[in-house]
Amino acid sequence: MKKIALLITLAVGALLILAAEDFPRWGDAHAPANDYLSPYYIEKSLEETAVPNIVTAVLADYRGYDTMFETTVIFCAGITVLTLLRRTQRKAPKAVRPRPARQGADVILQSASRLLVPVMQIFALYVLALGHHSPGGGFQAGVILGASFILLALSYDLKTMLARLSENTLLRLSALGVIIYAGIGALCLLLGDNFLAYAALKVFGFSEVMAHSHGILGVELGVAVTVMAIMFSLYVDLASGGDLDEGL
Amino acid sequence: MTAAQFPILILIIPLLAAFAISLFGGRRDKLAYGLLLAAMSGSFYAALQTLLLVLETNIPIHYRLGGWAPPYGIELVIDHLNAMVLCLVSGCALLTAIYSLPTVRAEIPDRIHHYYTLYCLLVTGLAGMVATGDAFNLYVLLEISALSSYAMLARGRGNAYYATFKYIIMGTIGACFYLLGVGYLYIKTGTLNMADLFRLLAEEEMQQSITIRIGFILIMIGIWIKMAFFPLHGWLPNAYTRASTTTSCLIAPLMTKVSVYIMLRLMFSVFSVEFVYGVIPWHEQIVWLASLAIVAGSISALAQRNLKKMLTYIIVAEVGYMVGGAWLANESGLAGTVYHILSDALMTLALFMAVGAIIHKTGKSSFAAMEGIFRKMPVTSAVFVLGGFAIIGIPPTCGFFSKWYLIRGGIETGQWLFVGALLFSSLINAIIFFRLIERAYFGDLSGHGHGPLPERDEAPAVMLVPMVVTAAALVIIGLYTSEIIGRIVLWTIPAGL
Amino acid sequence: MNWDASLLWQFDVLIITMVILCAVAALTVRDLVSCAIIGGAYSFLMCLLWTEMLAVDVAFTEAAVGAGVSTVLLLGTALHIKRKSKD
Amino acid sequence: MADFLPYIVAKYNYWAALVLLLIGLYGMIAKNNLLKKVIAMSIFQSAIILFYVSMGDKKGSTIPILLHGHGEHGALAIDPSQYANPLPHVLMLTAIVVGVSTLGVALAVLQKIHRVHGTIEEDEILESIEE
Amino acid sequence: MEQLPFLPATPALAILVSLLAVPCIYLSDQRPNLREGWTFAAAFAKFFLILSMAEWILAGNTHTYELCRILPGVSLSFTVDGFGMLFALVASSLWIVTTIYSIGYMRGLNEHAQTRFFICFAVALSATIGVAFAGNLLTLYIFYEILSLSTYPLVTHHQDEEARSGGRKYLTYLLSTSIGLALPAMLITYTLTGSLEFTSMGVFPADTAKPLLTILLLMFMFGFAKAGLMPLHSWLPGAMVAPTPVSALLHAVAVVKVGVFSIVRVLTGIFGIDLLAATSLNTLICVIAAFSVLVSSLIALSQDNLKRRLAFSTIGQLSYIILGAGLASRLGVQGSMLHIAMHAFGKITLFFCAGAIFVATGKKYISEMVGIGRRMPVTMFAFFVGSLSVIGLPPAGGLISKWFLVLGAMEAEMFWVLMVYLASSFLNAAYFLPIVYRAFFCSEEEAQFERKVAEAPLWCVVPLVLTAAVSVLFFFHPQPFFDLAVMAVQGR
Repeated sequence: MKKIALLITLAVGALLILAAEDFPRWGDAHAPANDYLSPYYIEKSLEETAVPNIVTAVLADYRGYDTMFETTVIFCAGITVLTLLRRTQRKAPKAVRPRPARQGADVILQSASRLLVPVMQIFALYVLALGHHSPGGGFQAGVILGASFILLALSYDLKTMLARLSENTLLRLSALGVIIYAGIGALCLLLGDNFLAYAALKVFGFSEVMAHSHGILGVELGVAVTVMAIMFSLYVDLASGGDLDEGL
Repeated sequence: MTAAQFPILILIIPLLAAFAISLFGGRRDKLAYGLLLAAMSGSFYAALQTLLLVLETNIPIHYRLGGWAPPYGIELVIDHLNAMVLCLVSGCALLTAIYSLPTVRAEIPDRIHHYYTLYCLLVTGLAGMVATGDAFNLYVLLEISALSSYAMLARGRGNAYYATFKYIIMGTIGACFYLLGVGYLYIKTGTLNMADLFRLLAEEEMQQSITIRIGFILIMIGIWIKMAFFPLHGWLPNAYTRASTTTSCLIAPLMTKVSVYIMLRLMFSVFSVEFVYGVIPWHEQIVWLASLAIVAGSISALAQRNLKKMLTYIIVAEVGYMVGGAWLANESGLAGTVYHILSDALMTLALFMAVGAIIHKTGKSSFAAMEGIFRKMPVTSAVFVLGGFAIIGIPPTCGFFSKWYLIRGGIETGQWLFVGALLFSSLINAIIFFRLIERAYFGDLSGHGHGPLPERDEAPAVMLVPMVVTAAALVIIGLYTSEIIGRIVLWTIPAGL
Repeated sequence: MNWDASLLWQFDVLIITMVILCAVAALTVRDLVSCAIIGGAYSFLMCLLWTEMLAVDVAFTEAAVGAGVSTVLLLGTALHIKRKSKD
Repeated sequence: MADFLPYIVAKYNYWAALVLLLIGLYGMIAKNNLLKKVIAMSIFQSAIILFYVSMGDKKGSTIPILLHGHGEHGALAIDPSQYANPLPHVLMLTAIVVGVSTLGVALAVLQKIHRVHGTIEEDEILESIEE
Repeated sequence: MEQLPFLPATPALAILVSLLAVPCIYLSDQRPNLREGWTFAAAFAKFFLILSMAEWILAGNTHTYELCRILPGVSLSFTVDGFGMLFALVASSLWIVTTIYSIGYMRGLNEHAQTRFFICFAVALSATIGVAFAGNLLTLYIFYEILSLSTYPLVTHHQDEEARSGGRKYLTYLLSTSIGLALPAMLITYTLTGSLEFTSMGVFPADTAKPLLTILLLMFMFGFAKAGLMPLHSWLPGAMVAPTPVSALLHAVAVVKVGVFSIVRVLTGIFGIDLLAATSLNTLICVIAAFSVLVSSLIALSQDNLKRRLAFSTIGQLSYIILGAGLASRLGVQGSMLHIAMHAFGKITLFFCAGAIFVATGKKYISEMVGIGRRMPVTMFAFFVGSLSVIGLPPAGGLISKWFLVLGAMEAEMFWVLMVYLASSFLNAAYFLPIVYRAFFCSEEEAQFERKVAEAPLWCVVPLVLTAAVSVLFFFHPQPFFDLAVMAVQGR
């Protein structure tokens, strides 16, 4: 097996080394990759969507269709992990070592996380809201929000956390996020334009450019909600082996 | 909304239904089932309308997502080929959805609504892959369909996890190779839109570029892994065999066929005929490999004693048919491949449905389940027989006509090995199916010849209706071959072939 | 924020070397929990590399996902199964 | 050799991606421990991401966020060569997400395997299947 | 253009009519009389539809009807010409007789699954007429395959171990040859010439390479294994496990005749007699067929099971037909076409007799049939007439066709073929006449039958008398068939 693997790897390696011969110069601003589509985005995105962060503009508007499915992938992963792991009849007893009870044992950790979590969450909202102007956006915000819940679940325990944010709520939130995204797309459809054509949102009284900008914000919000819910849900399922009894 | 919106509706309806099912389906299974049916019917209707539109105008439909003009935005491009495949995907999904009710209840212990959610997502992914005109978007949708199929396969009967894990590893390698290949194309051309790529790659400099060639090879290897082309097929049989009935009915006919479609799409809409057959000098060797795939798949199928596993090896052989046909580099071969996408999907669907019904009723999946089935389940066995005839290639089922074109293609280019492999696999299939039909017809002969006859115990009507529709489609499509070839398939033959 | 090739060239090579070392280590260390942690380090270094290549959004995401959530997920799984690996 | 060295040096990003990719590929095929396979899968994916990201890099440019982008219309003339190519970044954001999703699913399946077979070593699993 | 005296779609209708009967038969599963009524209705409807075209065809016309284009360039089309009409007439008239007989046989033995039996019979007949009227090779192939499959349940009707092995052999031979040889041969032909239509000139250009033609010829001849050419014959004795009406149908009408019909069609319509004669490929055909004729006759001598003896006799007679076509002379081809009809009536009589004996006495072996003529005189007399026809002695129709075959051999100046015909006729006589002799002329002690054994039921006896009578009738009035055969050779 190992020899075959080595052979395959070497073959692929040789193929890829061959491919490099023909590459454009590295870091060349006028390589085809940099010279064909991207100037358009760089020049026009601010003008057309009022979003200075070009990545955000391309992500959520020019290639918003991709991003919708990216969010769907996340949703799909969440559902998959949940449907695979949770609440199934277990044949053998759980193979983990019993861990000592945690109550009262980690005051420092809990206090620190109490301080940290609000900061994280506010930062996440900042990242979301300022995704138009600075690095970040819905996805990053969602991950940070999810991480803040993970932190809580780590420092307290899983049950305490789940009492506040139950699995059903998580699921609903995750579906809700994608529905926000796809719903904005479908709204444009219903308003008579193409799917995800935010320009149609100008019926709400925005200029066309701002309609794009607000549309982007809307879908980023959707992304954030889904990502947050699924990231936490992934943690919950994987760390507890699907039993939701204890985390790490 | 006007008729122009139909292409996106094919995708959006199942997508939204997936979320709706995950939100509301948990209360009652019936509701989830109802939503699923509604979504699949809607999607199928939209696909049908799109097909009619394409047939009416004979011009590809371009749908700009977000209103952005390609290549800056993403577009859906629906021409004859993918209009047909879209109809096939949504049609098969609808039939399987109707069929699913009894088996899902029996095989999926809990969280049926999540299962149906994944079902919708898988259909979205498949339809999206077929409809898209953007190379990177294809990757994203490939991953959606892959992820949802991992989940559906893992929720199989018994121990499907290890098989699924292997599939995850192989699937990821395949998808990543594809992504890497697209990266090579991007680095040389700077675009991701397929039509744009086609335009740019037609230039002389690009034709000579080694990067582009290696990008092409990587993409092909990636897609071949996904479609389980010999010798990259190792993951498929175990994963599909252990899947639950509905899962295999949905995935087995569609997954490989959509991959074949993608191969054709990339070969002729991103690269060009001159590039694929001229610049890459290996099309003969690939046909040999395909012949090998056919022979190996058929022989492995012959060796099986489990109904579903046997069918999965037949799929491996059928993939060889299609890859071989596409690489024969002539019109007949390519027409045969396109037509075979249609007919093979339907015949695999019919067979998997029939076998699923038999397993559902008898509880066995070995060949012993077939004993006396003719008397017990006459309709199911009739569907099985028809499906078998189609696989063997007996006229007037559609399987005969696709084979007709493939063999003709082989003869025209003098690829006798391929012709021989096709005929060989027909014969092997005949042996496989008549062995089963014999069991079904004679029952258990080892005991007392005419013992008490088994009671009639047919599958419920929800399962029978889609089965019969599929089986009828096999013959109807066979009889309308000329129509289909003339109005759809010949339009898909790229210029210059 | 101009890109200064003369300064960052060595820096680049340093990070790349460490990334590759981390990748090899993550696959060779026998303790699975260590693997997960090394995986986190790998992600973090990768994220540095990308920042340095001006892909701030990607780096941000990788920092949150790769170094954060992925590591936790790997860790969570590693703790649920036998920690020692045969290879 | 004189030509060869600059050739290597000039594309060191690509070589790094290549090496990581091969490490990942080898690990995915050859490693016996399934968790190792999963980690290798992550490495494999991030190598491709590295490849994409590095091709969007331009000498002497800055991050793809417009500096004066506060007004309705950025009236100032924008020079595309000043900013890094945003398109690979967008694509790779998606790829990262796909990667973490695949990771999650793979880990879930892996936990299931461990539950059923009691091990995640491939050879032991194969043995237990054959039994 | 003269007004057609029948609907243009009549050939298609004639094929469809028995298919339409299938659902009716299925639905009247519980009421045997109604069920058999449907079969009769379909049989008569089919016969009269075909008959309605006969006059037009006899007047020297042919009729083509295109049902649909099934592939671009190839359509599902039907052509009625002399040869097809001859075969269709034989098949459809014998279906009526066989139906009468099978009612007697099946009810007499109280067989199971009679509904399935009649359904498959109807489908098989549709396919047979489809082959007869096929306007091109693809249409012919399609119906040929349908016939193979629809007769499988008939062959394995008893559903026991023996039936299974017989059925297995049956399908293995028929499917493997048709898929493995005939289909590629057809495709190669299509690729080379772009046409699959039957024309008397053949479709191959004159400069086609001879080795290629030889290979194609062999592929076609052995591809249509229904014709039972040695060495691909052994499915036929194996298929004798079927109920007798099925054997009768297989041998006289549906299966084997479809095989030789297909071969003769290909020889005359795809290769063309002239091409065969010009390339002297016909000698090859003659050698293969002659070998079959002699060997099968010798084997038949050694068979004790009556139906198996008949089966080997059939193999020999089929090769006569191919031999006739292989002579590549007009008279020879006429003779072989006539022989399809003559042998059909003669052989079906023999099978009916074998079945009648089985129904009445339960005997299968010739050695057990000593003295049976005294108990079943009508049956055995019919058997005698049938034997005469197959041997080629007056006053039975077989003489006429053999006469033409012999003339054909002389026309083609292939005298060794003449010897083959003569030798095999002696062999035929040697394996048939002793049965008849021992059935009538034996001492009282040798007779193995009680007095109470009597004729089979009327349903069985009437058909066999009918077919025997027709055999004799053909001796005196061969004209219609003769005309059809002449037209088949000349009119095209």
